[in-house]
Amino acid sequence: MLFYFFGALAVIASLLVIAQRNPVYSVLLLITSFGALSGLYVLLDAPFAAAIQIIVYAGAIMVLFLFVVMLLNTPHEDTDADEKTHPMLRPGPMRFGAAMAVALLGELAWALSRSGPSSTFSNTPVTSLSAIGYTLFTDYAFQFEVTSVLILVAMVGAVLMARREDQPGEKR
Amino acid sequence: MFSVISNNSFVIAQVGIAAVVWFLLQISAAVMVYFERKVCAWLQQRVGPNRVGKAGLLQPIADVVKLLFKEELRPAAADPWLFALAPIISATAAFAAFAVVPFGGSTTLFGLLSEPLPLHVADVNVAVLVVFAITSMGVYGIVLAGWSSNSKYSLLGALRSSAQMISYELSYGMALAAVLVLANSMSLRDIVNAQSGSLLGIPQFRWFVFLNPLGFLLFFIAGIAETNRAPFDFPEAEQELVAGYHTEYSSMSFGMFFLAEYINMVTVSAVTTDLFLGGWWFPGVPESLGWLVFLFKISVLLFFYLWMRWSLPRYRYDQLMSFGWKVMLPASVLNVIATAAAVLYFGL
Amino acid sequence: MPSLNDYLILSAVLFTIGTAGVFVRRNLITILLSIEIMLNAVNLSFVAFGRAFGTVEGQIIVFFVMTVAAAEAAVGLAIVIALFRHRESLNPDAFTALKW
Amino acid sequence: MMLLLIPLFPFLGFLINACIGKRLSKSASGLVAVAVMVASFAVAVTSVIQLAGLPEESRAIVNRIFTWITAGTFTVDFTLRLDPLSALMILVITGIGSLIHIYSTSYMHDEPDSEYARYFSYLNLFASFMLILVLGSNFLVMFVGWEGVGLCSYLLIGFYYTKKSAADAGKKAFIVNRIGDFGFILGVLMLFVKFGSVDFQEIAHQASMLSPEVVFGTVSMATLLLFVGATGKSAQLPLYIWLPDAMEGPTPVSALIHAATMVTAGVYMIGRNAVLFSVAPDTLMVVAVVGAATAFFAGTIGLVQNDIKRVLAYSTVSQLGYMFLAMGVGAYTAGIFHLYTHAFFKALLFLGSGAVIHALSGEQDIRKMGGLKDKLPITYWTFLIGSLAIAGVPGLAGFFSKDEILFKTYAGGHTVLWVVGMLTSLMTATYMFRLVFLTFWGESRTPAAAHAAHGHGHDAHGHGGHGSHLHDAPKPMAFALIALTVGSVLAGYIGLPHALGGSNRLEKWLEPSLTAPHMVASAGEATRSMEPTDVAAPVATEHGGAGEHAESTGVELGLMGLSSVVALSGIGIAWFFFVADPRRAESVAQSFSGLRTVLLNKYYVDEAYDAAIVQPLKIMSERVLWKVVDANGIDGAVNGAAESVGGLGELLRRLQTGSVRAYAASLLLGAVLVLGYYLSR
Repeated sequence: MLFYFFGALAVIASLLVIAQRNPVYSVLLLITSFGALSGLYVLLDAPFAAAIQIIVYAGAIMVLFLFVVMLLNTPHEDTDADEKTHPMLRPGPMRFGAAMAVALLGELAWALSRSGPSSTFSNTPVTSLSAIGYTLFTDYAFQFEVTSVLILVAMVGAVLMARREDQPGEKR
Repeated sequence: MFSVISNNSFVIAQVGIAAVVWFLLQISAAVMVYFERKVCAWLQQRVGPNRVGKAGLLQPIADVVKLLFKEELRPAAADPWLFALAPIISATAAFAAFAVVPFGGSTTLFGLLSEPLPLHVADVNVAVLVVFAITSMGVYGIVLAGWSSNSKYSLLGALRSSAQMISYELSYGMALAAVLVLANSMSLRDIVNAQSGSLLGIPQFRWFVFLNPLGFLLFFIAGIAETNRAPFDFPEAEQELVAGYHTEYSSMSFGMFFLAEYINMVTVSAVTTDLFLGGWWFPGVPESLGWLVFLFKISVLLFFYLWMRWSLPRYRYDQLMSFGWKVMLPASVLNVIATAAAVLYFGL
Repeated sequence: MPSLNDYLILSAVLFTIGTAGVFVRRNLITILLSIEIMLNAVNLSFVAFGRAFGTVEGQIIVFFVMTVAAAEAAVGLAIVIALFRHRESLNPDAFTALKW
Repeated sequence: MMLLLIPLFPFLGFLINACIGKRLSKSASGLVAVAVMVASFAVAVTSVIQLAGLPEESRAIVNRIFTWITAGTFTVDFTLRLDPLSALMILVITGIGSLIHIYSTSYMHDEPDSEYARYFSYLNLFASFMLILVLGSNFLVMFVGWEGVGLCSYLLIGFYYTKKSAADAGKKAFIVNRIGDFGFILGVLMLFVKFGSVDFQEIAHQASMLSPEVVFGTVSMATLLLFVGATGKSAQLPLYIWLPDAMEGPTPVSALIHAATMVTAGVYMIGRNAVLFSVAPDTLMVVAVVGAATAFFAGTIGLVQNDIKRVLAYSTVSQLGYMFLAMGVGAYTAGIFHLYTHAFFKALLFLGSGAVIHALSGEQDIRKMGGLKDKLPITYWTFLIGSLAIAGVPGLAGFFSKDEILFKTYAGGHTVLWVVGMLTSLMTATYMFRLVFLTFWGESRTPAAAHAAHGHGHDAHGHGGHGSHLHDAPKPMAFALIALTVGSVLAGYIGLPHALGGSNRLEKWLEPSLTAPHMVASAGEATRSMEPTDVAAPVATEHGGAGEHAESTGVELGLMGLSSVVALSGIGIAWFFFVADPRRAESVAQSFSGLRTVLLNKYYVDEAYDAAIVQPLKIMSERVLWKVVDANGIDGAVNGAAESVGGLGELLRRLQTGSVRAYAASLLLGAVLVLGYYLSR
């Protein structure tokens, strides 16, 4: 049913994201996985989350990524050609990190198994936007403002960093 | 959340409506093509298509046939998957957006149904957001088309259009927010019904275009930019980049972009109607005939589109951008604030 | 009807995929994408919890996470562009110099 | 707090001249310096008068300024104590000091403003430290002054620091003094170990309880070490070598520091601890012998020196030897008495020589002088009187003091030492008058050209400008000279011995300081404690009744006659050789050329020290300490530390790959471990 459909979609898409050598495909697959997630949000009676998932993530952030990919136009990431001589830069850490990731998965599964079986969602969902908005602008008003400041800072920083120097490539 | 009443006849009717809407949208594209050329001709003191059928009425069919029988070309360097995917995305987004747009009150189809059936494909309590989301998806079709066809014209066109769409999405959303404040809901149906009140003593005349004219203006302009129509048609600026993002496309895949463009126009017009022009409400017209009113209003807006395209010159790209960021966005933000203040003050 | 645990397991899987992606990819942009995957996995668990406890906080946290993610993406991509200007590469191992 | 003002005034002057002296005009800074000295003198006089008003048993003013050191039971107060002995000293220091300051104002007048201010700031600082030295009521306070004056003497000897010889002389003085000070501080420590205190009164009190050490013991060792310090400060054998070189400093400095005050610090120190030294006969013996030897030794060198100031310098050393001789034979009063008179006439002589040098714009070689008698009358007469005084001509200050020393020595049974003393006084008269005759008598041997030539580089700078016309001492100098002349004539009369119907008021005056404290009531005990040693006998006589005096009067008178005869004959010898017929001197010099060169080269002592100590030290420092210890040992340690840190950094650097994924991996590892920990418990 829908949950498993969306779940499978999300997992497969994500796997393909990191299995791709071509960043453009990665971005698109990630968008797919986001779509699946927003579907899951819908199933969780969180239409607002679903909507902004699409609007903000898929509609804005991912477009940004796609932009950068196209701008730099490096479709295929360089292969093992430039493995560094430095021991720490050999594929070792990658494998180690991957192993760690798997270990993390195992631990999370363990934790869930310890928490015992959980019931299906019984209590009434909160779908009304007004409720969310109300909480957001009363209890979390301060955090909201801080976030806005954060975004402003990020914007300035991004503009500053992406600005081309007078003579590009001069700093080597 | 899909408010579908589980009843066979209703299900059938619902599906029927969906099918009708889908069909009508395609027809509308054809009609739009015809009228585009006719209006263009009238504005240029010409006759326009008049050979195929009576007054060239069959011209769109001829066009479609031509498209269908053209050869499907794909550049060797193009990325096959994305090249194929791009037009589909565009078309899908265009069609999907209309799904949550109500286009009339409820009808019993002359007593065929036991209960009134609301005229829409699907009603979502966050319909506005859904429309917004889907239109924002539309950009991918363009971007991918431009990138996958691996041609500089296409890429430039794609980058331009996506940048343009993202920039104008902001003011688009802001103008929309003002309406949400007025209607105090995100469901398009609620919004429409919120405009059925009386204004200046005239019933069913409480349209937001009167309450919030600036919002309407902003929304309309942003909508034009969203649909990449003249004078903001940079993605396909013939004089600069052959045909923009669909330079490399031919035959039916090109037709899909073509389709998507016109359906987008229809969708935006429909949304504008719902948001500002009182939807299917018109003084003195019963709700049962609302869909006719709705059709009429959409047509008026669409005529505006054509009118502008053939009378206004294209902007320069930097002008477009600075206009979007330095005029539209501040104006729309101000509009939201002012509207909210007014709502609080007058208790509208 | 899926239970909370199902969502949590899904979230865990996605998170792990993201984590692994950070390590197995040799392309800065892909790594950023993997981080996005991780963020979304966490979002999913938040929403699921919110649904389970019948509170709005779940979605509100998602909202905040998204804003932060937007900021992160903007800055991260700006950095990527700047780096790419200096070395014609997106390989994180090409930027191991501790000072420029 | 009155006593505090005495050293405080000069210190104030030092501060003013040191801080804003550069911006002051010469007259201003000079005025400041003189003013503070005079003020200090005034305070000293008033406090001494106040002291004199006190009853003899408790004749002391004590000012405890603050608690300096507190360590467990051991506390040292910064205390100033005015008793008869220190009273005498402060009068000498502030009085003569003021005169010399006045003299300096015109003597140094050709210095640039900043140098002028620097000079006076040093001079004030010296006065301040010297006063602390004499007023200190315990060893530590005294040591502060002791070191301070050493510093000032270093600064002032090297005043013309651009001149290598001056700089070297300063260093030499400082280093040699350090050697002495080392002994001094060791002695102080030993005393502290022995008596558990560094306070003069306390030590004297406990020492008076002890019976004199017949065999060499702790007290003897401590006192001997103190005496080492004294030899350093007071230029006795074997540490006298710095004093002649100290003449590189400005002449007034030589007068104040290296004749009148600082060099007598050692004598004062022994006098201050008279009771203590009396308990250590062996040390006293050493002191006496060293003193006599120094006196004779320096005298012989003085005979042949040609630099006017060096002659005076050696005579100073010789006179200091006299003082130590006195101390050694237990004639503390006599020693102090000679110290006091010597301060006057030796300062006078130095200032006189300064006037001559001033007039001759820097000329110091007596072979280039002569015939100045008419040109510089004031200088001549004052200098002459000073010479008479030091030569011990009856009626003048030097006569009484020196004579008393010789008498006490003789009375003490030290015949050998007495003979040496006699010979020394003979030589004293001879070289002094050789100086007088060569400088002032005869025809002028001053090459007119020499003025400009020698004008620079010597301490009376820039007198070349004055051309060749000679001018007598300017008013301030003349004033100082005359005042000191009066002093050197009359100073002796406060210590007029009984033999001449005087009642040796000085002896009475000094008695409380030289005997054990709180013991005037039971003076008998103190006396008894000193009886067994013949050395202490004179001390005993000082306390004993007039009976002994009656017996010794005859002897004393005889000795007086003898010594005056010796003095006159010395003058005669000088006249015979240098006035009657200078060629005789030449011939003698020829016949004794070997001896003469030895004397001219001061017995090659400097060379000997250089060969025996300096060179080995240099070689040691260079070959071993520098090339081996420093280069390998210390540098090795330092570099080794640096390299080890660097190596460690190299290791840690392997972790700082700069590879984002490496960092992320470690991060993730941490996360996994923490999560695992919390799950597994």
